[in-house]
Amino acid sequence: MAPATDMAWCPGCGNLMLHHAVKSALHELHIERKNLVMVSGIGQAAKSPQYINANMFNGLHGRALPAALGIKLSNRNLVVVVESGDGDMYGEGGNHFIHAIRRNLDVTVIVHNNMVYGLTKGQASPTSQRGMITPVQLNGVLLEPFNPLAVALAMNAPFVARAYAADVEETKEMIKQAITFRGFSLVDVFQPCVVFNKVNTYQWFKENTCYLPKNHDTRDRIAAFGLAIGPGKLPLGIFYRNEERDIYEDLLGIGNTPLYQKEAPDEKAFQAMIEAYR
Amino acid sequence: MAPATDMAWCPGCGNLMLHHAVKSALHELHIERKNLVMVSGIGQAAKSPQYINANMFNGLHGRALPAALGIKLSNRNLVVVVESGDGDMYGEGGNHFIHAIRRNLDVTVIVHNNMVYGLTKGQASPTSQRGMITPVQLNGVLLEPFNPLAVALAMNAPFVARAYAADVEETKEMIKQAITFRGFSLVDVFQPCVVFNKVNTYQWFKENTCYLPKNHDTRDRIAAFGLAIGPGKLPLGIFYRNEERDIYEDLLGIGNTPLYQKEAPDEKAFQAMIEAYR
Amino acid sequence: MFHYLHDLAMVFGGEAGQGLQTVTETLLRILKKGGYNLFSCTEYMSRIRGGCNTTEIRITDKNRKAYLGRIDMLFALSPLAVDHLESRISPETLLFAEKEKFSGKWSEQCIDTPWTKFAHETGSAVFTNTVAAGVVLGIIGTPLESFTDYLREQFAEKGDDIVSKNTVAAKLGYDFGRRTALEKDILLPPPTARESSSRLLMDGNAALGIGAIAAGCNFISTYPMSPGTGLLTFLASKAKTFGVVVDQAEDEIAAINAALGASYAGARAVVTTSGGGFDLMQEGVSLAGMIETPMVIHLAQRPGPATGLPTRTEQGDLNLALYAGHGDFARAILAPGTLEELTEAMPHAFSLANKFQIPVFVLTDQYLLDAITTIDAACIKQRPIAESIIQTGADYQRYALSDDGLSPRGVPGYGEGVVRIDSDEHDEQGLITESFVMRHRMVEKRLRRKQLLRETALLPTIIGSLEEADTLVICWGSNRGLLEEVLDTLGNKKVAGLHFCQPYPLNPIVATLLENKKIVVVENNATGQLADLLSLETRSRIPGRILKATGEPFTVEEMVNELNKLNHA
Amino acid sequence: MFHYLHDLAMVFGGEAGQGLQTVTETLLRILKKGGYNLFSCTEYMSRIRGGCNTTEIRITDKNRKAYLGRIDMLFALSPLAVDHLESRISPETLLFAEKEKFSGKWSEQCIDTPWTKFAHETGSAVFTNTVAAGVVLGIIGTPLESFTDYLREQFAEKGDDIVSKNTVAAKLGYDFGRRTALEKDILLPPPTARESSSRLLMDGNAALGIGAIAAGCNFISTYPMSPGTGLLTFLASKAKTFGVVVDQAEDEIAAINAALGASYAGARAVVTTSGGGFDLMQEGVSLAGMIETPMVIHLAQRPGPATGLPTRTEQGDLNLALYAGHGDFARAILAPGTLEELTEAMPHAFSLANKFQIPVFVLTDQYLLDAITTIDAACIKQRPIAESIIQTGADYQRYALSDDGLSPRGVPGYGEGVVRIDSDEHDEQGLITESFVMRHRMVEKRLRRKQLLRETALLPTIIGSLEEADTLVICWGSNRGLLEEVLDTLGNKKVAGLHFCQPYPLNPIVATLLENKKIVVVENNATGQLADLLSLETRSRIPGRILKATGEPFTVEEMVNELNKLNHA
Ligand SMILES: Cc1ncc(C[n+]2csc(CCOP(=O)(O)OP(=O)(O)O)c2C)c(N)n1
Ligand SMILES: Cc1ncc(C[n+]2csc(CCOP(=O)(O)OP(=O)(O)O)c2C)c(N)n1
Ligand code: SF4
Ligand code: SF4
Ligand SMILES: [Mg+2]
Ligand SMILES: [Mg+2]
Repeated sequence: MAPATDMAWCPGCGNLMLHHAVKSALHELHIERKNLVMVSGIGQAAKSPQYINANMFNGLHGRALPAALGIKLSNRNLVVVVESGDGDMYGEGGNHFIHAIRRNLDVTVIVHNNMVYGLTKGQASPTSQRGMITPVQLNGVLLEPFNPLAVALAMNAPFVARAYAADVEETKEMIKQAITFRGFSLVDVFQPCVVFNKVNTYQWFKENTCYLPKNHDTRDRIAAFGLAIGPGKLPLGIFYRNEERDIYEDLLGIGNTPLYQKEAPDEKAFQAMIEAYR
Repeated sequence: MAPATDMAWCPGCGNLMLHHAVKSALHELHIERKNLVMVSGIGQAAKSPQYINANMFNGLHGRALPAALGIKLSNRNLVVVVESGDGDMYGEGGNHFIHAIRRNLDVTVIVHNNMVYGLTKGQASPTSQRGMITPVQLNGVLLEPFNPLAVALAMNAPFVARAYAADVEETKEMIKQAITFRGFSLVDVFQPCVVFNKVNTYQWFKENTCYLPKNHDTRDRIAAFGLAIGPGKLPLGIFYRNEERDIYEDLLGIGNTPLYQKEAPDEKAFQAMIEAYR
Repeated sequence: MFHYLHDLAMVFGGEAGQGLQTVTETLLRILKKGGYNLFSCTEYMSRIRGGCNTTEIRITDKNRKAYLGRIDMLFALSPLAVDHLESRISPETLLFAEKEKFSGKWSEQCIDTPWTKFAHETGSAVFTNTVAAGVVLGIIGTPLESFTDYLREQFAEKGDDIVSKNTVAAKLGYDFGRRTALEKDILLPPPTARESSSRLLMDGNAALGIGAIAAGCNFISTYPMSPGTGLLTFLASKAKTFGVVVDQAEDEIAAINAALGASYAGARAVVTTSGGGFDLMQEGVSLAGMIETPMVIHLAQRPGPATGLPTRTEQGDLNLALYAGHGDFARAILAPGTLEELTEAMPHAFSLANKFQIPVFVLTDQYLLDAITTIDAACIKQRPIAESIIQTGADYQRYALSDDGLSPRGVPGYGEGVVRIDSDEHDEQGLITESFVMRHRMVEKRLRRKQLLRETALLPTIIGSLEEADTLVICWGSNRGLLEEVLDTLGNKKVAGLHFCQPYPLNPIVATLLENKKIVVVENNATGQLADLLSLETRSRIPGRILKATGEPFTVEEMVNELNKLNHA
Repeated sequence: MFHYLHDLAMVFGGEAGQGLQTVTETLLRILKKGGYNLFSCTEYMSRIRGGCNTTEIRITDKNRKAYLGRIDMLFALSPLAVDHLESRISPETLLFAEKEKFSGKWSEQCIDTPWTKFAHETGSAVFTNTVAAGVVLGIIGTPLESFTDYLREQFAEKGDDIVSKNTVAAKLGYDFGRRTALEKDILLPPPTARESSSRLLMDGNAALGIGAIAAGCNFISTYPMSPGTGLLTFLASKAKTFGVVVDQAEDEIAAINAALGASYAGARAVVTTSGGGFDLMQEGVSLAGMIETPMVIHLAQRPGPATGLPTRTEQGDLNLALYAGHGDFARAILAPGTLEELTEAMPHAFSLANKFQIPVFVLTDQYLLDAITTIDAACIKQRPIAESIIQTGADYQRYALSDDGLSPRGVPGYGEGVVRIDSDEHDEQGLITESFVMRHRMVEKRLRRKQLLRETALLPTIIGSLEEADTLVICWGSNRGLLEEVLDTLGNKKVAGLHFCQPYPLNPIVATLLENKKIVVVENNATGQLADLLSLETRSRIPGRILKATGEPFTVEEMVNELNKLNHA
C-alpha cells in the first residue's frame, strides 16, 4: 500500500493538515528525499515520518532529539527535521528539549501540540489546559501547563514560533522559515485532536488565537517572553529569531565529511599516541 | 563517628558554608528533626543530608524531586527540603525540575550550583560557563549555560531566588523564606568548588554578583525574567514570589492523615465497587 | 443445520471508533444474565480510528477461558474485518456482513446483513451497534425484553427519544437474527452457568484493580503506556472513594522514584507500565533493592523489542523482571492466570513487598487484561496485608542487622527516631559507608531473605493428575485457561499440566514435581524464558518448548496440535 | 634481613588530593625503565579530598598481574592509611610512616620516615611526593640520576627553581631510602623484564581507549559515571587528532539514543557508563535490537545495587548485560582480562556490532581499568573492522529478508535509496506494520543471526593443561591475572583454568571443554552470574562458586586458600 492511503490518523484530525503543511514546505524548499531525515518519537504525531518518502528514524517515545543529534553530528549535510507530539517532546522528552536548545544544533523541531496524549487514549499531556477532564484526570487537569515558547525563550532558543495547523498556509511558511534557519528552530503547532480533546477544538483555537502584532520585534527576547506568557489570546507567529548564536556543528568543528566516509586513523598519529606510553 | 567529623567535602569548599546556612535556617525555624525529610540525589552536594540529623532520602542521581513528591503526597505534615547539585538537578534531573514546578508542591529546593560536576571529577555541568576547560571539554564548554532562574520563571515557579554560599547570612535568610513559603521554592546557590572550578572562584563571584535592586518588585515576572537573563553582574536575592498559585497537595485534596495511617478500605464502599460488575 | 452444542465462537470485527466495544459489552452483560458461560478476548490496532479490531465471544457449556481460532459466526461491521480475519474463516463460518461489499467473494457463506440500512431506518448510523447486538441476541434467542430493558437502563439519562430509537434498532436487528436462526437451524450451547447475585462479569484490568484496592493500595504514580494504563485509569476512577493518591508522572523514571518516596513515607505504592517504560524504571528497581523499600510493579507485557506492537500480547518480559536493575537483591514475581488470580495478585504482592521489603512484580499481558469473563464475588475479599511498619524509638536504625536480614521498617514522622535511607552502600543507620566489612554484611543482609522467600513461594497449580502423567505441560501467567481447556480436550491422563502464578522464586518443591517427567513449556514468547528459569533453578534438563511470538495469543487448536505432535514424536 | 627475591609488594596510602597518583606514576615510569616486571592497582574512596586511598605496586620476577593481599612495605603518607590497611599489615610489613603519629602503636615495625620534615627542608609540603618517590627508589637502589632526569623532564616547563627543589627533595628521600635498605638488608626481585622500545606502560583505561581508536571509533556520547568516565576522557583527549565527535549528554538516555542516531547515520559509535547509568540505557539497547543498528556499549562495573560503592570494583553486571532491554534480540558480550585483551576488545566489539548489526557489550571493572602494567606494543595494531555499510539503490529496503537474517546496511545520504528505521514492528522497508505474518518473519530475522554469532564466539583461554586436569577453575573479565598466578603458585597439574573473554554467546565447543571436570567458577560478585550462564548454556550441572562482593578484588592469597580448601574437601 502506498503510504498516503494507510494513514493511521482519524478523519478530521489536525495532524492531516499539519502533515500537508510539512510536505508542502519540504517540497517548496526542494529538499531531496535522500538528504532529508525525518526523526520522531512515538505517538500519533510521531507517525508523521511514515507518510513522507524520505529517510526516517522513528525512534523511542521521547527520544527524537538525541537521535537527531547523533544523526546531524555524524553527517551535517543531511537536513534533519524532527516531528513529534507534545507528550513526546515536553513530557517524556522534556530533558532533551532543554538540552537540545543549549546545544543549538541546526535542526528543525515541529511539535504537534494537541494538548493531550492521543495514542494512549486521552490522558493529560504537559500542555493540557487546567480543568480538562480525562480518564486519569477525573477532576480535571491540576497542573500548570507547560509553556514551550516561554521555556525555549528562557533557554535562549534562537528560533521560536507557534503555528496553528488549520491555517495550512501560515504553518507552511513558518516551517519553511524554520527549516532554512541556521540553528535550532522550534515550531510548536496547535493541532486539534477531534477524538480526545473536546476542550481545544477548531472553534476554540479560532477564538483563542491571533497572529502576533506586525510590529513585534523578533529580536526582542523579553518582549517575546511577555507575549509567550501574556494573558489574552494565544499569539501565533515567529516570536523570536536570533541569528547570532553559533551552531553546535561549527562549535564542535565538525567537517563536511560524513563519519561513514571517515578512513582508518592515520598510522603515524596512531603510533605517536602509543609512543606516549613508552 | 558523629556525622560532622566525617564530612567528605574538601577544605575551603562552598558546600561547607552553604551547609552551615541550611543548618542555621532549619534551626532558627525550629523544625523538628522527626518531621523534617532531607531529600537528595547523588553528587558532592547531594551528600548534605548525611550531615543533618533528620530523616533522609538519599536517592538516585537526578531523582530527588520525584522522591520528594512521593514523600510529600504521602504525608503532607512533613517538611520536605531537597538539596542537590547543579548536575543532579538541571542535568540528569532536568525533566523532573520542569515538571515539579508545574505541580507546585510545597517543597523547598536548594541547588548547590558549583557550575561543575564535582564528584565525577570536573566535567562540565549544565551551568558551566562557556569556555571552561575540563577533562572532557578540552576546548572549553561550548553550550549555552542552563539558566535555572529563567526556566523557573518561564514555568511560573512561585518562589525563585539565588544566593551565594559565601554570604552565609543572606543565604540563610533566603532559605528560611523559601522553607516558610507555601509552594515550590527554588534557591539556586552559587557555590565555589575550589578543586574543579578554577573559573568561578570566590574572587570571581565577588566580582560578578550583586544583590537585586531594593526596588525590584518580586511580583513582576517579566521584570524578574529580564534580570535573570540580563547582561552584567549576576543578581542575588528573591527574583519572584507569587503567593497566588495553589499548591498541589490542596489541588489533589490530600488530607492531613498520612498514608501510613490509612485504614483498610471501607467494606461498604468496597462492596459497592464490586456491585457494578453484577 | 448449525448446531453448536458445546461451544460457540462469535467474532465481531470493525474499525477503531466504530463502537465494537459497545456491542460486545452489551452482549456480554445480557448473555451473562441469561446464565451462559462466557469468555471474551480482544485484539486491536495501535490507532484510534480506522484499521480493524476484533473481539471474540465464546459461549460454552463447560467453563472455558481461552482463545479459540475457529470462528463460527463472524459479525463484520466493516468489510475490512473479513480480510483481516481471512486465515481464520473456514467454510463453516457464518459471515454476517453486507454482501455487496465483497463483490461475490464470500457469497457461499455470507448472510447478507444490512447494518447500514437498518441503522438508517432507525435514523442514524450511530444505531448500528444496537442493531448488531440485536442480531446476535436474535440468533441466540435471548428474550428481546432483556435487551430493551438493558437499553432503557443504559440510555435513561439521554432521554426518551434515544431510548425509543435504540429500541427500534434493537428490534430490527433482533427480528433479523431470529429469522436467520430459524432458517439456518442454529442451536446454541445451553446456559449452564446459572446466573446468581454473586456472579460478576469483568475484564482483567478491573480484577487487577479491585485487588489493588483490596490490598489497601493508596498511591500510584505512573506514565501511561499500553497495556499498563488500565490499572492507572482504574485506580484514578476509584481515587476519591478509596483515598488513592494518583499522580501522572512526567516519565517512568519519575513514576518509580515517586512511588519509592511514597513507600518510604509509608504509602502502599504501585507503578504500572510496559516493557519500554519499565526499562526506564530499572535503576529505581535497583534502588528499591538497596533501600529495602517495598515496591509493587505491574508490568503489563506487550511484544518488543522497542515499541514493537503496542496493542498486542506477549509473555516476553519474564527475564526482564528477573534481572531488572543492577546489583544483587531479592525480588518476587507473580503471574496471575485467571480473574481470580488477578484479584489476588495485588494483595499478595503487597504482602510480599511489605514483609520482605523488596520489589515485587505482577506480570500480566494485553490478552489477559482485556479478556472478559465471569468470577464468583466470593473470591474477592479484602485480606489482611502483611505490614512491616513500626513506630520508631529515638535510637532507631533503619538497617539494623538481624538474623533473617530484615529490619523493622520505620517511616518518617512516626515515632521518635529518624529514618535514613541511602542509595549508597550504608551502615545500619543508613549513612554512607566505605567499610568493606559493612559492605559485606549489607550484601548478605539483602540476600538472606531469599531463603524464606523461596520456601514460602506459591506452588504451581496442578492440572490433571501428576501421579498418572508422564508428560508435564508447563505454562505461566495468561496461558492457564488455554492449558486447562487443551488438557481437558485431549483427555489423556498421561499428560498433566502445571501453571505457575509465581514464576520466581520457585518453591524448592517444584524440582520434585518435575522429576521423571517429560517436560514441555508453553510460552507466548520467542525463546522460552520460564523454560530457562526452570532449568536453571531446578537443575533439570532443558525442557521442550512450544513458543509463539507473533503478537497473538495461542489458539486452543494450535496447542492441541502441538501437543498431539509431541505425542506422536 | 628483608629479601624479596621473587615478589615485592609495596603499598602507598594517603588522603585524596595528597598526590598519591603522582608518586606511584613516577615510580612506575622509572621502574619500568629499569626493566622490572610491574603491576599496580588502586583503590579509592568516593570523595575528592581526605579519606584514604591506596595503591599497590608489585615488583615480581615472573610476570604477575594480580592483587596481592600481603604488604611488604607500606608507605603511609597519611597516618589514616595505617588504620585503613590494618587488616593487611602483618608483623613482617615494613611501615614507612611518621612514627610520632601512632603514639607507639606500630613501633616494632615502623621505620620512622619524616615526610613532612623532609619536604619542609626543601621548602614546601608540595614536595612530599618527590620525597616519597625518592625513598622508594633509594630502597630499590635505582640510580638517583634516572629519577632526577625524570624530574627535569617533568618539571621543565615550570622553571629551574622547581626542578632544583624537586631534585633536592628527591635526594633527601633517596638517601634515606638507601640508608634504610642497607640497614635492613633489603633485597628486591631482579629486573627480569628487560626494557625495550616496544614495552609500554599504561592503565586499563588507556588500553581500552587505544583499542577504540584502532577500531575507528568516531563518535562517543556519554554522561559521566565512574568507572565508565575514563573512556570518555580518553577519547576526548584524542578527539582532535583522530576526528572523534564527543558529546557529553544530558543523561544516559540521551547518550545511547544519540549514539544510535549516529550509528544509523554511519558513525562508529560507543557509549560508556556503569550499572545505574546503564539501567537508563536499556530501552535504547532494546531499540538497537529492533532497528538492527550496531551499538557498542562499554559497561564499566562497580558494586551495586543503586549508587552502591561508586569507586569500588565488582563483576556484578553480567546478568544486566545479558538481559538488558525488553524483547528478544541477539547480542554479544566481551570481557577482556588483560591489557592486551583490552586493546582488542573495541576492535572486536565493533566488528561484531557491524557484522551482526547488534548491540555489543564490553564489560570491564574499576579494578581492571585502573590497573597499570606493561604491554608489548606489537600487540597494539589497527585491524580491519568488519563493515556492513553499502551504497543504497533506489529500491533499497533496510530490512530485506534474507537467509541469515542480516540485511545490507544503508545509511542516509549514501546512495539513491532512503533508509527507514522504526522502533515499531516494521516491514522490509522499515514502515510500521501490524501484520502477524510480518511480525513472525521479523522476530525470526532478528534471532536467526544468533546461530553464527554463537559458532564464531571466542573460545576461552586455557590456563594449564586440560588433558591432565580433573578440576577446572573458571573466571571471566578482570580475574584472568589472578587465576594465572594462583594456578602457577599451586602448581597442581590436576587443576587447570579457563578464562572467558567472551562470556556470551558461548561457543558450542565450551560444553565439551567442561565435560567430566569438576568445575569451580570464580567471580567478583555475590551470586555467580557466569556460573548460572554456564549451567544454562552448556546444560552441565551447576558448578561450584567462589564469590566475593565486598567492593575489593580477590587477593591472590584468598584464592589460593579457597582452592586449597576445595582440594581438601
Ligand atoms: C517509554 C514509553 N512510555 C510510554 C509510551 C506510551 N506512549 C506512546 S505514545 C504516548 C503519548 C503520545 O502523546 P503525544 O506525544 O502528545 O502524541 P499524540 O499521540 O498526542 O500525537 C505514550 C505515553 C511509550 N511508547 N514509551
Ligand atoms: C545515573 C547516574 N549517572 C551518573 C552518575 C555519576 N554521577 C554521580 S554524581 C555526578 C555529578 C554530580 O554533579 P553535581 O550534581 O553538580 O554535584 P557536585 O558533585 O558538583 O556537587 C555524576 C555524573 C550516577 N551516580 N548515576
Ligand atoms: S487521536 Fe486525536 S490526534 Fe490522534 S489522529 Fe485521532 S484526532 Fe488526531
Ligand atoms: S570537589 Fe568541589 S564541590 Fe566537591 S567538595 Fe571539593 S571543592 Fe567542594
Ligand atoms: Mg499529543
Ligand atoms: Mg555541581
